[in-house]
Amino acid sequence: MIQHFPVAAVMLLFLAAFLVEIFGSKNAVVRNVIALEAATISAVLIFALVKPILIDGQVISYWMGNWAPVSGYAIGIGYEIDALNLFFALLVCATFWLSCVYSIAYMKNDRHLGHYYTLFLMLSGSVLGLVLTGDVFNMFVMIEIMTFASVALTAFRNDSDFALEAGFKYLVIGSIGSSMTLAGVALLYGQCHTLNMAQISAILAGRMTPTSIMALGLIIAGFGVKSYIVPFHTPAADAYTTAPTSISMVFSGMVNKAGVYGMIRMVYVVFRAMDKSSVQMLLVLFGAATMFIGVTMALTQHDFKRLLAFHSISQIGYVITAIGLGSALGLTGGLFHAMNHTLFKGLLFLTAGAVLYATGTTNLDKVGGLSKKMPVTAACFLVGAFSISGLPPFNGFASKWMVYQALYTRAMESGNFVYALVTVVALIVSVMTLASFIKVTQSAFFGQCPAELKDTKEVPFSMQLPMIIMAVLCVAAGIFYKAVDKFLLNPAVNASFNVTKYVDSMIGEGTAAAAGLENILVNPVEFSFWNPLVWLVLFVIVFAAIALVILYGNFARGKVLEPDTANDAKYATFFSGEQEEFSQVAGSDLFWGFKKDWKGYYKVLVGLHNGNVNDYSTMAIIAAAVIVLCMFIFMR
Amino acid sequence: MLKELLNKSSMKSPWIYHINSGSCNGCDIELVAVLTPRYDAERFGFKLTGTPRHADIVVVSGPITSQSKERLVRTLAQVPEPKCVVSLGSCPKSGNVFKGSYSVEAPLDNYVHVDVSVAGCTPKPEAIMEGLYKAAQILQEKREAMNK
Amino acid sequence: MIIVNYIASVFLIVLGFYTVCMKKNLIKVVLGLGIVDYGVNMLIVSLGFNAGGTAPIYQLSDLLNGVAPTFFVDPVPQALTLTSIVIGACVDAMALSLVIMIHRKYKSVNADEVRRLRG
Amino acid sequence: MFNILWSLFYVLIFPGALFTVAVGLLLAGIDRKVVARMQHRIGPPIRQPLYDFLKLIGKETIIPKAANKLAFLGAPFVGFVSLALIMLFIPIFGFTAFSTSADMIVILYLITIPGVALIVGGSSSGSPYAGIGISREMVTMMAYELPFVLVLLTVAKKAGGVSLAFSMDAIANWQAANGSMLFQWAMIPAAIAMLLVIPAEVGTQPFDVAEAETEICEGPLVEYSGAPLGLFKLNSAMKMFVMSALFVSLFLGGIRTGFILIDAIIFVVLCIIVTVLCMSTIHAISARLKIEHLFKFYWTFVAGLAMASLILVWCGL
Repeated sequence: MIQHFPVAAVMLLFLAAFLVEIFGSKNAVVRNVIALEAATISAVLIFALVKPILIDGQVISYWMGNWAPVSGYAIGIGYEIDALNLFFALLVCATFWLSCVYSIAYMKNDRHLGHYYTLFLMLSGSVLGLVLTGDVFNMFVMIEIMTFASVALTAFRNDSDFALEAGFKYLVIGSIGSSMTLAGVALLYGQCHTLNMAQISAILAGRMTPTSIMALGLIIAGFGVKSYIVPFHTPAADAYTTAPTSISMVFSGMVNKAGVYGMIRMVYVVFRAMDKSSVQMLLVLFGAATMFIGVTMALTQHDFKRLLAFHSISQIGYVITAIGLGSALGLTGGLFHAMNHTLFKGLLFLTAGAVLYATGTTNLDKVGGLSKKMPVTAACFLVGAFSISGLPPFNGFASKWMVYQALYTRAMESGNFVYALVTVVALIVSVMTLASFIKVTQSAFFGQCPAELKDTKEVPFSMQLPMIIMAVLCVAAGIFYKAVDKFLLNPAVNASFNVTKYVDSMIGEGTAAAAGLENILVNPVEFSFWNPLVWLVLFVIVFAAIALVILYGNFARGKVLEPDTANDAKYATFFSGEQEEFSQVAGSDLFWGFKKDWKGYYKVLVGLHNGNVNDYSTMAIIAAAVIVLCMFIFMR
Repeated sequence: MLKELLNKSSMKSPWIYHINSGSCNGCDIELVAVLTPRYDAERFGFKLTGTPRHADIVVVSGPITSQSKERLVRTLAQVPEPKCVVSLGSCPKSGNVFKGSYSVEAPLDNYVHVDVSVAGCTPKPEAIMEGLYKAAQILQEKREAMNK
Repeated sequence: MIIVNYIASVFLIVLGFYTVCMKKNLIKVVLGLGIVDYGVNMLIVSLGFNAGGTAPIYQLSDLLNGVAPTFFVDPVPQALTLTSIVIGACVDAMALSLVIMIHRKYKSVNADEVRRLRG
Repeated sequence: MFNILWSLFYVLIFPGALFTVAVGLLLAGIDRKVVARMQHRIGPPIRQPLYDFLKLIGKETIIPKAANKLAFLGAPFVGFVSLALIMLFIPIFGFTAFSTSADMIVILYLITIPGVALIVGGSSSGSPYAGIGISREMVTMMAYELPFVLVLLTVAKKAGGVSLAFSMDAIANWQAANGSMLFQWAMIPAAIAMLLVIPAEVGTQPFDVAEAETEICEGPLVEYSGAPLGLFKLNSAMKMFVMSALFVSLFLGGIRTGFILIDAIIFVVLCIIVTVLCMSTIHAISARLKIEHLFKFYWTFVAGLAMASLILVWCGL
């Protein structure tokens, strides 16, 4: 029974996609019910797999149409779910469910919502299929559906010229990536005469040929495009900005996680190339470039969503760096950061969406003082911002710590100075991330409220709910990091290092042993930097201090809402004695000193992001060529 | 006990905010002289702050020109309690040589309660020191009154 | 000789990439993407082709019992190619429709003019 | 239960909140006194920062209309808590309250929090002066973070436990075995860099662009009054102690008498020396920098020093 769950979850989403188009294009209630039901049921189906796979350690394999392997050769399309798949599937499910809830209120003023939900469900289904499948070509098909749906959703608000332009760029770069993946898959088939990942893994174990090296290079490039590492990131920034925010959240929460998943699955499981120092160095360098360029571009943005888009790119840099290290700690950190990225970046996109919904703009120079109008959104935003900057009680801290620890341990072990420099970059990027979120905090949520936003209202509850859920998850993942590591990360890490079980349950007992695949048991990461007790005591201190202040501080806050005190100069902002007036330090004015010192760098960088689709494609193709060449030169 | 400590320390650390309401700069220079090594008001804890929100003692110099009057009153309102107002030099007290001018609205007492007046054109730094010290004592009295 | 296929497919891929990178006209960019697709498809078909092989139409049991001749053209790549052609066609249609919409908004299909999102 | 009581003791009294506050106020007082003496003044009594704090507690707290009340009042507490926590991770020679394998990262991030608290608090007050102030504060933070990180990595590499790369305890043990870090000549540039990082982190004179009282009315603190302001002042005093303590345990460790009390006294004396050396002296002899000069200074000169040390250490020196 349970082995039908994964495929049912995928099928259900695709089925619902068509049902929405048939029945729901006119009626909003039917549409919402179908979409939400499908999302919920398929999420429940996936969550039902948690016990057998993550806790009992089973691997579920499923053959489409019962085309089981014949004499050790896989001939059908197989779905295979181990802890690694399921980890990503859970992220995907959580993301599309929350996004679906959020969409209902957020999108209700748009037209053609039938198409929206169709595409949304297709996107969800394809990403879910991508992470659950055990077949390389099926993976490619899912990537294509994903790209197709993403492009259509990016250009969904097609009355905006930006959306169309972003959709087109996304399509071009995305297709280049898909073509590379397809070429890689083709070469892999030519080498192994099978498309099943487990079998390819068994065949390729320890026997890399030039063809498979080429295939690995192409596939890394292909998934690099899907996870938007620099220099493939250019369309991502545009697409995240212009897509409806519920979709931006899906993009950063699951579409680029699909790329990360593909990268891990291919490098760790299928090719088992994670112990090759050239692959490690390549991924780490690309990751470092991604995080640095992403964050420095984000610092100059003055559009809320575009800023978040560049941060999304930057955080994926951390993930790629961490998984590129090929060590257990690195992969744990990478997976944890991927999960945290889904949580906090989804949360931040939702708050951006809430700001857009409430004020009609995401331009940071035009908003301000929203924290008094939208307290829930502001609180959620702060949680997300602190999480992404890695401040201690939140989840970003634990995962970033693992990334640094893995990087610097590797640097000390291998004596390679490059890794030490990457550690420095990672630490600096963290503070720059904080800086750009401070910019948003100051210019959107704090500061002064412009006159035209005086009537701003908090968003409806169905939009608040996903934000609150994600904020709570952010804090919980930071506090109960040990449970997360034990029940989610460690099984996934074990699954990606130990493929015997994966291969055996797919192809048949003994295949792995015959191919010479071995198991290395990975122990849970030993955390010792955190003692929840300390925090408990600290809260006591805080309350004691607050009590002290309340007792002796003589708080004298007038009731500012009353008319006579509203004009009381005592509670007005200090303007060197002038009458209070609107004066907001807007987003683009912040960090002037920094930008002045970095003028030359920004000139080059902004020049590279020139918006020309030809230049973007050239960058992408050159990078792909570099990846393939590096593979060839250094893998031998 | 803590209350006594608070009362005592309000005298020991009076922070000054200085408002120039059209002064000729003579008094301003003398006020700065008070903080220089020769007179060193910091040994009593005096410190110049940049914003009225931090201030305990507001030092007003100049004859209150009509342009600055509104700003002066608004800034004085923004100082948290307990606070002391010190008028520095003869100008804020009487208008001095500017008295009778169409643009001078001199006595500061018309707008706000002045606790200490330091007379002179310009007052000597020693006089300013004494005035500020008296203001600090008044500050402590006000602080004690706040508890009742 | 079958190597001609591989040379041709690589040539098509390179040509497609060249078109995507160098041609300013968005429609030509879309054509370039198509050409890349065809190149990759040709690569896949060539992988499964065995010169002189027969058509792969057998029962599984025949194959296992050794009744059927074992030298045949691999059917899987052909299936893959079909799938990939269909997907490619969809993507091209989508891209062209986007170009049409872009032309309406921007009054141009020149890549140098369709770049309002940058920096 | 016993464990909890010990934790409580660590957090509340030694080396947590109370100890940090006491030594922080002491250091701040000494700093003011030394600066005054250097300028040939008599200067305030050493207990002056305590008076300032108590006075501010006794004053009225005004919350401006434009401010977000929760963030405005909560920010200084958050900063206080994180500063009280940092001392738990810094070894006082042989003694660490919570010995862990990742102290450095924890310390690095916890030291960021008071700055963030200042920024969030200032930002929430809605004043444009605060807006400019937080911008400068953030740029300062980015400026000193690079040399700071480089120094930490240098020390971590020198002390060299591979699996305990970021452990402060490992560094303390290494110094106990091999003598203070400062006596390794390859570490001297890093030590100088660290001495220059401290004033920017604390925000004393040449690097106090964020709180420039004469040009932007105390920057982020412009709207603060009363108890929250007092807490912010207390935070900056505590930061003084925490940063100099970090310097002492990174570079001047290795002294172990076996008695925690004597250790602590020596530790505090060393902290005073560091404070006088890197904060009071520089404060007394220099004028405020401009923000872009500050950034350039840290990313070229100071980071260069730290990088030189890192490369030397990486070469095995």
